[in-house]
Amino acid sequence: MNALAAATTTSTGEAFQFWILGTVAVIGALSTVLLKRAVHSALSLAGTMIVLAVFYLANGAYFLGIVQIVVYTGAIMMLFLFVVMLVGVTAADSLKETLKGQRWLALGCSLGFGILLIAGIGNASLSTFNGLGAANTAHGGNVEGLANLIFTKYVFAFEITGALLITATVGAMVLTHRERTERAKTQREMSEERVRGKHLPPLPAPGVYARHNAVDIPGLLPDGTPSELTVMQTLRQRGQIRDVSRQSLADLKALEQRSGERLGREDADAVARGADPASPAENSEAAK
Amino acid sequence: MNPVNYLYLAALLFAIGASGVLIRRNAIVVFMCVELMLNACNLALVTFSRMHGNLDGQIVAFFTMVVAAAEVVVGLAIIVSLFRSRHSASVDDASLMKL
Amino acid sequence: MSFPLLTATAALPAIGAIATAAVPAARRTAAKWLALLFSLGTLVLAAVVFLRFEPGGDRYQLTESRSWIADFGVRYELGVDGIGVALLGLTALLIPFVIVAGWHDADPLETKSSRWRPTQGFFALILMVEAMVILSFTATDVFLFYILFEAMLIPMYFLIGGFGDRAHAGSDENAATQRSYAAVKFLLYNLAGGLIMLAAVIGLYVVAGSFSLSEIAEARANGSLEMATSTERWLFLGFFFAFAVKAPLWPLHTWLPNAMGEATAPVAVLITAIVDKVGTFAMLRFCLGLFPEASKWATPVVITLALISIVYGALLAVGQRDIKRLIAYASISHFGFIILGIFAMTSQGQSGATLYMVNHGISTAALLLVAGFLITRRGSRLIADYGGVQKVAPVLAGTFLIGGLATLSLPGLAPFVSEFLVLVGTFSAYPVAGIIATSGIVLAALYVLVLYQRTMTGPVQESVRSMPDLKARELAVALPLIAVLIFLGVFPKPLTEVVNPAVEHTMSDVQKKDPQPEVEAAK
Amino acid sequence: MENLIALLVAAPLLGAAVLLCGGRRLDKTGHWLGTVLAGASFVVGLILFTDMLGKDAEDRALHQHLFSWIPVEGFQADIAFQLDQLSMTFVLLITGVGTLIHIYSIGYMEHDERRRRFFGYLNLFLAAMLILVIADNYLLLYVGWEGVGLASFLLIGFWQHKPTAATAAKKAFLVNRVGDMGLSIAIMLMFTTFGTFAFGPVLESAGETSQGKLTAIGLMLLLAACGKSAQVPLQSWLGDAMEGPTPVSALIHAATMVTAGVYLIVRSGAIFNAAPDAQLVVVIVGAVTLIFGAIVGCAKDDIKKALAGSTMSQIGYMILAAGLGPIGYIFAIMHLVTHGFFKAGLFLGAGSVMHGMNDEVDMRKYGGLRKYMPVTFVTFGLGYLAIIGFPGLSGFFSKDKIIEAAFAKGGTEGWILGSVALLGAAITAFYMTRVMLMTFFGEKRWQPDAEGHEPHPHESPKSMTIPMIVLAFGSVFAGGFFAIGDRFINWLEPVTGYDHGHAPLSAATVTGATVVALVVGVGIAWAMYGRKPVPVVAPRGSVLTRAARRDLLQDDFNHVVLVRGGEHLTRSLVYVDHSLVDGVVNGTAASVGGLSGRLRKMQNGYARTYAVSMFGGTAVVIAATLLMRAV
Repeated sequence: MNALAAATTTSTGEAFQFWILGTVAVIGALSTVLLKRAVHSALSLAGTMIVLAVFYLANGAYFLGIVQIVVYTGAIMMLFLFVVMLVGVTAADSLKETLKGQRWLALGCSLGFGILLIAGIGNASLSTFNGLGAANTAHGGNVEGLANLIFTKYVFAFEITGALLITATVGAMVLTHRERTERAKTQREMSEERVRGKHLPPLPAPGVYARHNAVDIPGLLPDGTPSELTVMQTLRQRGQIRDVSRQSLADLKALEQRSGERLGREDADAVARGADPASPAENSEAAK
Repeated sequence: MNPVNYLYLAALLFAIGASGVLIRRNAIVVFMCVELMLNACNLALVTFSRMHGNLDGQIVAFFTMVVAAAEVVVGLAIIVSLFRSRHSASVDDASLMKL
Repeated sequence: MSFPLLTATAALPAIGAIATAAVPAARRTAAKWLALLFSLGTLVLAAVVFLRFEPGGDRYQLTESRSWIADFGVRYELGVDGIGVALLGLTALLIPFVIVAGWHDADPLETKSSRWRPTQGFFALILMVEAMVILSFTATDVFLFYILFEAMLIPMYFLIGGFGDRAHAGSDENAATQRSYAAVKFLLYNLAGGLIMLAAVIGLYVVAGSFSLSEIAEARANGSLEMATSTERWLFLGFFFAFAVKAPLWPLHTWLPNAMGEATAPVAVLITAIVDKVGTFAMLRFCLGLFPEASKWATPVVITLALISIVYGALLAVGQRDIKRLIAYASISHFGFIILGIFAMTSQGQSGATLYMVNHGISTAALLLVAGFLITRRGSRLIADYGGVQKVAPVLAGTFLIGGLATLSLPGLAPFVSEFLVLVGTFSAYPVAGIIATSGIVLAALYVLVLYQRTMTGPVQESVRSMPDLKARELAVALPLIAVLIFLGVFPKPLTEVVNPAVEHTMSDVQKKDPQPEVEAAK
Repeated sequence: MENLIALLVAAPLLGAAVLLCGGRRLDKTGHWLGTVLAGASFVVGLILFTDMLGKDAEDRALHQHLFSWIPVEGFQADIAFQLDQLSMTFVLLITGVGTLIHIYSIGYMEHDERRRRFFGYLNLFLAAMLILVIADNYLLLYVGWEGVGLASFLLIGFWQHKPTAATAAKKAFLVNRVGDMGLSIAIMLMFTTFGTFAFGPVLESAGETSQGKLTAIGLMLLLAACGKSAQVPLQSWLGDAMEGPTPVSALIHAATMVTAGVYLIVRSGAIFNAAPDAQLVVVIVGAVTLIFGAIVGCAKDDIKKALAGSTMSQIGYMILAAGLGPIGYIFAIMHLVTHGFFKAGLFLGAGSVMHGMNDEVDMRKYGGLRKYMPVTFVTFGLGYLAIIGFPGLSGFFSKDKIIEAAFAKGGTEGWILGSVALLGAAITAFYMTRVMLMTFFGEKRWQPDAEGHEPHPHESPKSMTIPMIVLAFGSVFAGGFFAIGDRFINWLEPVTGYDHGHAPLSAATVTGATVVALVVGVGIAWAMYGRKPVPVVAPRGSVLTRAARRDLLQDDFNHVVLVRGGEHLTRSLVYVDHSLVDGVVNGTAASVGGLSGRLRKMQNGYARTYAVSMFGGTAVVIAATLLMRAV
């Protein structure tokens, strides 16, 4: 390979790797944005990040590549997943846009921005590159080279980063910490409360009077309305109660429709449209 | 192949992340998209580092990672506490910026 | 590099502001003493600056220069000329009096509320203003000056809007509405001026490629910088507009009476005696210094506006029913004199204008602070609510009278020296303008004496019968100011010595010479 | 010797400072301190005077340069004093009469709780007046000029609880300020013309500039003199100024301050000599005031206001003389000095009468007082004879000289001026006789005062009568002393110059005419007020009398034109400021507010909307940057 080629192109292997993994990264990014459920998004993002880690390695940033995997994919993404679980694994976005024109504006801006960036990069005269061989070996390796820079030229920034991290940690603790404003109840008090309260017998179990017996489906009261009491508190807070009352109504509607079809009624279509079974996402929103 | 392709990829990822921030309503996903944008920047920085032949770009990328980590910690804490008080992780629910 | 004296002078009150703000809520008195201590420390540093300044030396002295925003050539450049030294001294001198006079102005209304923090805030804001004003008098970088010019508005806004005069005729709610109206008006007027100035600042950078006064002057001198006539005029107008709002010049003056009327007396002093001086100071340094040709071009219009200010302000002062608004309009008249002196472009006019800035600061402070003591006692700002105070509180009336006499430029008191210099300077260049301006001295006598007569003399009104005379704290404010007024009226040499060389520089900036007397009299 | 000059000013200035700042501790002793310091100043004046007499006439002038006052490029104002014969005359008059009036005030103000302050003000006045007369440049003179104005303001309004006193004080200061404006314009003109305003250079080179400039300077100086010396058209304040305590009227508004205008014109003689037009205006003003004041003096029933009219008229004589140029300067000053004696004496006498009559000022409620106040009667009587120009007394010599000088002006002018002066002498005799008759002769017309106290006229204490006696001596002998052997002319000639003029009439003829005028005036007065009883309530009188009672309607004119007009002007300006100037601003604010009310709807509170706009903005900025690069 002559000198010019070394300064303008990379090895074919890297090119091959780039085109394959690049595609994967873009797909991962797209699915992060487009998938309904947060968990799926998180997993696609993790994929993209791993791909990026590989790219770092390919670019000679060995340290960063490893850090990317360990810190980002390992720690940060786990944190994301953890929070997703806390908030509700099944809590899925409706992809229905509520703000008028937001989606088109957003897409337009992003596209325009991307095109601008790409045009800018294309315009810049970046045809040659130096490669990191010399820089990486100057101090005996990539890690040593980085360390050399961090502890000399960038030592201030590094120190400040430390302060930032500590502040962030404390901040997170403060934000999530809940002050206990009253004395914790003793077991005795709780039992007394229980006896004096409205529900002397144990709370009804979920799903008992409903057609499902899943934990997130409330029991139905005699008049057909759901009773939130039957669902455990955590789920209630997350808003993950599935309201079967509407589902049963929908079933009823379906029944009517079918019988209507059989009887050949005129307005069957209208009835059917109005009684479209609600999606689970809407269910959860309605419960909030 | 010229490493400049990495830059195109970074721009693409950045744009995708940005659109995600603007479109998604779930705060957690919004956050993920922000991370995606940051990662795109990092990729660009690493590539620059290679093109210039020095390690400064990598250092900046490293700092970006640290800052991102701190941001995620605080951000997620905010989301959790927001969720606790409002029972929702939708960014549209916090529309208090209006007078 | 030697000790950064100017930075220290500005930094001390800034540190003081932070320290005062950090004092625990319950320890209000400690906060006040702390603020006073810092302001006195600043006064000491200002005195050192004054003594270290050599009148015959370089134009800008005690200079400091550090790179700040290198990409745009913005530098942290400080330096004082004689004009800056005089005004720096004025600022440092007045702030301790402002603090002592406002000792109880921000106290909680209920004696027992221990969580009351605004007291600390009041004094911290005053010190903050002092720091910014000092920096703006010493900045020799246009951008740095601009930043300070604008930043000053923030603490002033809170001082006006947050700490109103408790002596208000209407209900509390009404007072709050008027106060916030006044504060917003102040802010909007000055922001509008500042915005236009920003455009001119950017324009200047585009044209001159630098923000540094000395660099631009050098470039002009060696001919490497040539501004097109129209460019120079536009830039001049941009700067002048901002300063004319601040100064304030007719017809951009209407914010001042509102702001001064609604603010407490010490804050009103801060506005008119100190902060507004930045406007006139900047006219002298930036308008004349950077755009001499455009300044000469605009002179007829500016002088006309200044004359209108003088007569109009005085006439409106006569028509006021509110003591503080009266003083505000009187100040508008006086600012007319200052601007007249600056744009007369004679040595006497400009020396006079500089002295006028200092003297007007001191005399207005004396009058306004004593008026503030009076208003606090009676709880009303209306002239009609007073009468015969002289009988029950002779010392108060006496100090008020001396403040008033200073305002009407009685010979023997400091303002006379400056007013006469301005008049002579104007007259020698523009005789008609000089004569019109001289009519201001009659009108000044009218509004001051009418105010004095209606409030202090005549039969004792029932509402003032039990009014106490000045207390020790109030005397500590009034007497030193009066002493300074008399001293500078009889022996203004320490000031003129410092100011004269600076004026010569300005005169050479605008390439003007004093008109020669018709007869070279035998000396 | 030069170093003593500053001491002249320093002594009363110190007194003023101590008395005004000293507080209640000095209430018991303050008046003595004030009097002693005034006396000290007089003693210093005497020492300087004897020293001066010992020198040749040409180098009698002393200079003292204290320090440079306002040093500014091309502008030099110094605190420097000059004591020549003219200044010396004034110094002695001011400190001498001033000391006497200090002594008088000890008795007169005995029952006033603010006596210490009164003496402080008196000392302040002395200091300012001395600065005025010994200044060596116009700017320092201006300091004294305004200083006496201030002292006058404080003293007229001394009884501040009386609204009339406060108003009169304000009026005096304001009218004086109009005059001051003239003085400052004159100084500015001098500066632009001569480049300085020190007496020496200005007066020496007065002839080197154009007539127009000099006329302008002269007219402006005259305006200043009109304000201070209560000459038409700025005379209106003097009558009201009588609201002040009587010693003040005697010292300030009769003997010293009001004559400052005469001093100014005589001092600036070189300018006026070179500007005949200005001189003509000066004599016109003098002549008009002479008659004006005399007419007003005839109609007033208030004893002090009658005397104030007389003062105005007598100063009119002096201004007239000063306007005649070198013919009259010396006589103007001579009349000034003799007038200082007899008018101060008359005022002190009036004060003594009021002191005995429960502060009653209406002469119609006096009558027959000669038996009850013999000393006052005699001293007042001597002052009376002096002012009407009874042969042999002070007024005779000085006034006669002025009338002679007026004729000596020559031409038609001389005849007119001389006749006016003669007419004035007749009217003077009339109104002074009227005062004398109404106060000391005829039957008692006393009335109980507002609280129902019957007056018990009695002679005043020694501290009051002694100054009156001293002044009476001056009224009798000063004129003769000055006139015999041309002592006064020789004394002042080196400073002011002297010219005999071309008298169309012999001195004896003029003297005869003066005596005739005097007899006619006295005779008419006797016919009107001596032969028949004076009514207690003033008769309605003729149109002229009624107008004269109202100061010839000058105040009404001022009120209608200046006060009312000014009020309307300020009121409409306040309206303009509020609705027009401020209205434009508020209108702009309102329209911006309306616009933002619309725009506000874009702010829906959703973070994502804001994010889009931020992002879009970034994109635009980048696009702009790229475009700029590309171009």
